Amino acid sequence: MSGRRTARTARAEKRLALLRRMIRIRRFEERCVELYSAGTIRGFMHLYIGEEAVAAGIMRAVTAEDQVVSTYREHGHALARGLPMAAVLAEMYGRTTGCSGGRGGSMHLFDAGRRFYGGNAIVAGGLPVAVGLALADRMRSRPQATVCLFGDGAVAEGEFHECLNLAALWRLPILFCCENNLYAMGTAIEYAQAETDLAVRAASYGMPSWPVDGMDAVAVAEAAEHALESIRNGSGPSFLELRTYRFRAHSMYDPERYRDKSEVERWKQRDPIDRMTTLMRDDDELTDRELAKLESEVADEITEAITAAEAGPLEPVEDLTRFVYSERS
Amino acid sequence: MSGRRTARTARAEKRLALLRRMIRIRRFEERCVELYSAGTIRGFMHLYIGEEAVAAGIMRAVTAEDQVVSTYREHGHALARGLPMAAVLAEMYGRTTGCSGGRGGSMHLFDAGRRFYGGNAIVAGGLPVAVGLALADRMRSRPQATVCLFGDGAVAEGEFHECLNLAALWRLPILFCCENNLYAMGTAIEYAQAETDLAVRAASYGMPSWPVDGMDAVAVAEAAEHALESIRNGSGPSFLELRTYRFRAHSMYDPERYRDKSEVERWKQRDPIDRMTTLMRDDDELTDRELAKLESEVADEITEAITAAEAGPLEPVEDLTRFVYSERS
Amino acid sequence: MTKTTYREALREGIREALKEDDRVFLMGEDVGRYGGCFGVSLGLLEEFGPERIRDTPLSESAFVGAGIGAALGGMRPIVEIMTVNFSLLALDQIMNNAATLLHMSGGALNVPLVIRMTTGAGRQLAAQHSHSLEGWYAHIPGLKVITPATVEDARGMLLTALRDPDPVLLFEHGSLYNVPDDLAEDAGAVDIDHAALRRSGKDLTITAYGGTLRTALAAADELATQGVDAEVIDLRVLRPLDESAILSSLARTHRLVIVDEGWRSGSLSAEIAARVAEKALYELDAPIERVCTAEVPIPYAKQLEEAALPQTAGVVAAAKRAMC
Amino acid sequence: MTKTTYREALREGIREALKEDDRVFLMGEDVGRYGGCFGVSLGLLEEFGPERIRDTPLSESAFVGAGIGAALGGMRPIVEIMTVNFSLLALDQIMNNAATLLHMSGGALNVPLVIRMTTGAGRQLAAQHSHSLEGWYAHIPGLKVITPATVEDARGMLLTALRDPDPVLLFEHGSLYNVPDDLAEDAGAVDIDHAALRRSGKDLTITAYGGTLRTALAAADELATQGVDAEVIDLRVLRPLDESAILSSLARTHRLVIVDEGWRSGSLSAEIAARVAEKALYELDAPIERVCTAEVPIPYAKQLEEAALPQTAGVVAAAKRAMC
Ligand SMILES: Cc1ncc(C[n+]2csc(CCOP(=O)(O)OP(=O)(O)O)c2C)c(N)n1
Ligand SMILES: Cc1ncc(C[n+]2csc(CCOP(=O)(O)OP(=O)(O)O)c2C)c(N)n1
Ligand SMILES: [Mg+2]
Ligand SMILES: [Mg+2]
Repeated sequence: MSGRRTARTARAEKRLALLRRMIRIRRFEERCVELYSAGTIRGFMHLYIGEEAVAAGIMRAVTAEDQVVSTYREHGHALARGLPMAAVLAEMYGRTTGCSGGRGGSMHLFDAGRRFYGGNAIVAGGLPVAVGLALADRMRSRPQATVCLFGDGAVAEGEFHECLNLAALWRLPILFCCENNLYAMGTAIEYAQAETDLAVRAASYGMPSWPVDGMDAVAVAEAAEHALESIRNGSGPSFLELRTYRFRAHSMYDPERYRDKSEVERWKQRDPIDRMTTLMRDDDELTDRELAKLESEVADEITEAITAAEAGPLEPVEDLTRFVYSERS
Repeated sequence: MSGRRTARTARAEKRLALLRRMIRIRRFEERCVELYSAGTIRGFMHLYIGEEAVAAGIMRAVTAEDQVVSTYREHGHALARGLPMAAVLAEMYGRTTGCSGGRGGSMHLFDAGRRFYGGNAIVAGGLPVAVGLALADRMRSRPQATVCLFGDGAVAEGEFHECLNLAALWRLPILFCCENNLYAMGTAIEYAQAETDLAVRAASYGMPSWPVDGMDAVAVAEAAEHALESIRNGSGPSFLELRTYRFRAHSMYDPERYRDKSEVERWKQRDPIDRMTTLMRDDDELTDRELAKLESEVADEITEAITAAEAGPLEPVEDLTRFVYSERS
Repeated sequence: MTKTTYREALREGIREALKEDDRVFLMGEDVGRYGGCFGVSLGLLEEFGPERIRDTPLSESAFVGAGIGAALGGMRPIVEIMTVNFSLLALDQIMNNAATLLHMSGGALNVPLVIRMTTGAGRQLAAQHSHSLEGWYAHIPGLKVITPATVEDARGMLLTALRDPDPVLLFEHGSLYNVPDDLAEDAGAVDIDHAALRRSGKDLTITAYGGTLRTALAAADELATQGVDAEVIDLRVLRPLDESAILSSLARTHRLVIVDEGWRSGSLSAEIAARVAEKALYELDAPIERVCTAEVPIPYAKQLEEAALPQTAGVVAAAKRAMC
Repeated sequence: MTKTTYREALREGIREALKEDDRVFLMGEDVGRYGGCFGVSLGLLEEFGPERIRDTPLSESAFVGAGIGAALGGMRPIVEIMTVNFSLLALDQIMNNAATLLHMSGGALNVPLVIRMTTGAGRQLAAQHSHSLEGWYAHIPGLKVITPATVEDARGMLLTALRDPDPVLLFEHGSLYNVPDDLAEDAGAVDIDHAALRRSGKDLTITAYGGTLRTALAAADELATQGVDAEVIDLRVLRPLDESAILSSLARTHRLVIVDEGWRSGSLSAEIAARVAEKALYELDAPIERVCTAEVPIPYAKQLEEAALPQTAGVVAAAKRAMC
């Protein structure tokens, strides 16, 4: 009885943690849209809304020692990885208090301490770097893994192939996480990939590889935990195809001419946050009050992040040429 | 009876044609080695000796309208494609009578009229060009195909992946011919490819793909004929893995530290020329006299090619800057 | 005369090319269903269909190389690389194939290919999306490099480039797409061999191109109010460089300011200065001034990005130094 | 002092680095079992094993990027790209990652990576195997570019480069590998910040680097027989350029010949000329002379290749023009 109770509680806790992660990302980005419209955030900004289950699930499975390499659509990854919201937002404000000192912006979130290696804006450009991080771990016999996130579009790039081959050949501790949201900008996957079953593509390198429901945070977390376990056991790389969908435009400039509103609506039926709250409610794991509390905590966090970001200083232009080369002490 | 006789004759003729092609390549290159030692041929030179069955078989299957894109190890492809031996040799002498006007050398044989597009010295660099040639044919509804030859080493390059995907996605009329001689310079295939079964790799793009005994010219010709037929029927690209071996060093500079002499000797047991002559002799298709005649014809052709190459003029240095841009008429 | 944006002018140029020659087609990432990442090709898919307005996978090396192959196969491809930042992935095809095939084949194989790409910074896109590499590409023999700065050139350079038997790189500065200007109703092909004098002046020569032309012209206006009469040359073609246009202006003004959005060291500005130092040293009445991008990866923060890029004030200050 | 070839000197530098720091490893195509395409790493696999002398597949972008990642992960990788010609395939990783990560991350992520590659022409390897792009790479902020021209530098530059916190590109000229010279028994790390005066002279300054240093020195010898006393500066470091070494020599000689194996337009020679035209215009007693590679893809035929490349006679002729 109490065993079952504990299991239930553990499950509820896990779900709640995942839900919290997802809501933080969703609300944060909703606010970012406003800040972008107001001209406070500039440059390119790519929203993750709809895909939160992936970040929530994957980042649940990694340890603090693991490395994470991401793309330009990385607000969700960064927040779920534990980067302080204030540091992420300050970055988008271009303040020195930003996680990249204000030099990176939305597409280039970095946090060396939290082993979060970007924020890479060249499609597939992060993969070789991730392979190298994993290689360093292998050579130093360190137990950690590297998690590399990228989109379905990246799968067509030559670097994808070179990296999967290299990682498989050298049996490196790396988890390739392909966020397949069915589009690379305005190009649907069937116009970009001869083989649209991306797990099949990865399997051809001889690595374990499987599709996962990317709208289900628990499924994602479990798949990642499973994959990371085998990676840590020295079996070499794995590949997850996380089937998801972005509810918003590719970037703030995208008029979305390439897909039907109805398609988007259909996918919204599978909103990972709604799905999780429904599930938890059905299982008596979440009350309205608890949810409201969670939302209000997140709202507070966002308000504080904005206050902090606004207070962050702008870098003086005299510092422009700093960090082209390392400063010698 | 006479039907059978005809069949026998057709078979014998085909074999003889393939044998002639192979012997031309072999003897030509043997002479090239001497010319290289004498300093007459310079730069990088990559011998095809041992792999002749591939060129002989593939070039038998193509038509004059088909395009051929090759690598830096292309003497055999060029000769089998029908480039005059004198033009190939003059090129290696650096004469204006060379098939590239003396500007390309051994690695860059071109013949626009014979639709022979290099001679590409960047590994995998010819693949995108071949895809483009095939695309042009598709867009112009021309019936021909493009044959693209490359080594096992090229399979690891990103361009390989991008091109196979593009060709499969667009169902282009292209035949990818991977000459798997088990080594990329000094790197054996097992140190370079996570999946050493290269036909499996290609099949993952959803194109017909199979291994062929690359030491058997008839098998190569038949595989290529078969593949080209389906390509011409509009079924999109195919891939042949031609399993072969180079008997000589990678280039004239290679001390061959990376493989055992015994391995080379084992493969020499499968010499495609010996194999063909034995087969033909066993089937009463070739007499010693016929073979001697063939050899002496080839020897004459080489002698003539040398005479012609020596007579070819050197380009005056004043012409150096010609053909950086096209000359307008 | 009608008001036309740079974007529309480019689109009209492409449309005319597609209509005039059925060997022409446009290929690149998101050129079709999306309408082009900067909207240049919007509507062309509907008009010309998916064979001629061809969306590609994210495979810069393959589709640029396919453009080379298609050109060899008798087509007249326009390959769009979304931005110059991604062109690095295709550099091998550009330098080792497009630029060399003609020479390497002894004149047998020419490559009539146009590669369009967006270039430049100024929109807070940060280090990986803000390169200005057109001057760097101009280092490569066998290529032509053109940089339309006006709607007229946006409308007409592509047409001439497509008639060229050799590979042409066409750089569109990202900050220009929305800029409107007058365009003659009958605007068509324009030459791609010469620089253009955009403003006459007798005191000093300012050279600029692409995105910096406006900066140079604004600086010239500002200088005029201060009694300095600046001549502004729009280079238009970065390779082969129209050296005589620069030297003949300099022969009149004897002072030179070079504006270039490339990183200073080894930018096109260096080549211009070198040619002058070789061929017109005694024409110079003052040291050459260069106004270039600071030698840093372009930062996101607005004030830093502005400080990194050539600005009107910097050109004015350089011009005044040159007048001393 | 022992006679050592440039190749052996490089190998000894790599060996010492591998012995001194267990974070150092060498990775690239055929560095192990083959012994390095030019034999530089011969024997190192046997000594250090396949983990540290790591043969890679033909995947330039992936293994250069892996070098970046490994550097971030605490290693000190030496990545060998067989030749500069193939480095184009890795340019995105070099420019968009290696060169930018430090700045883009606000100083948080430095990339202590050394990339070695062979450069240059002169061995009839034709257009795709004869590039001299080191000066072109020197355009990129965030990189250091070094070009050992002597056995001492071949022995010692790598060691210093490996201690550098930032990415360093090291270019070895293909024509130097077999060249022997005296090397001190205790030769070790050398500085990678400064140019070196290889010959003092009072009449004129010749700058060169890497493969052209010998050409410049031969020209200086020849000039000496004709009564012209040339100073020869070996740039050694192309980025950041040791400008003061050039300017201070020029302040003595007032005449400048720049030798550069890059294609003339936009080569490093242009940058040197530009700096002089900006900062030392009034020091010049004659127009600057540049002796560069002709602007053509390098042809195979011997006489054409020779005509394309900087030769001693050309340097002598340029020097004599500068002396007029
Ligand atoms: C090499 C490269 N080419 C093109 C682009 C422009 N671009 C940015 S995002 C994107 C689509 C990428 O799609 P995908 O990998 O599926 O990721 P998603 O945006 O869907 O998350 C493109 C084409 C780029 N950044 N890098
Ligand atoms: C991109 C690139 N990297 C490296 C080289 C140097 N290189 C020339 S041939 C070769 C091996 C290629 O092997 P493979 O593709 O199997 O062809 P093979 O020589 O065996 O016919 C290498 C590494 C090159 N030419 N191009
Ligand atoms: Mg996607
Ligand atoms: Mg091979």
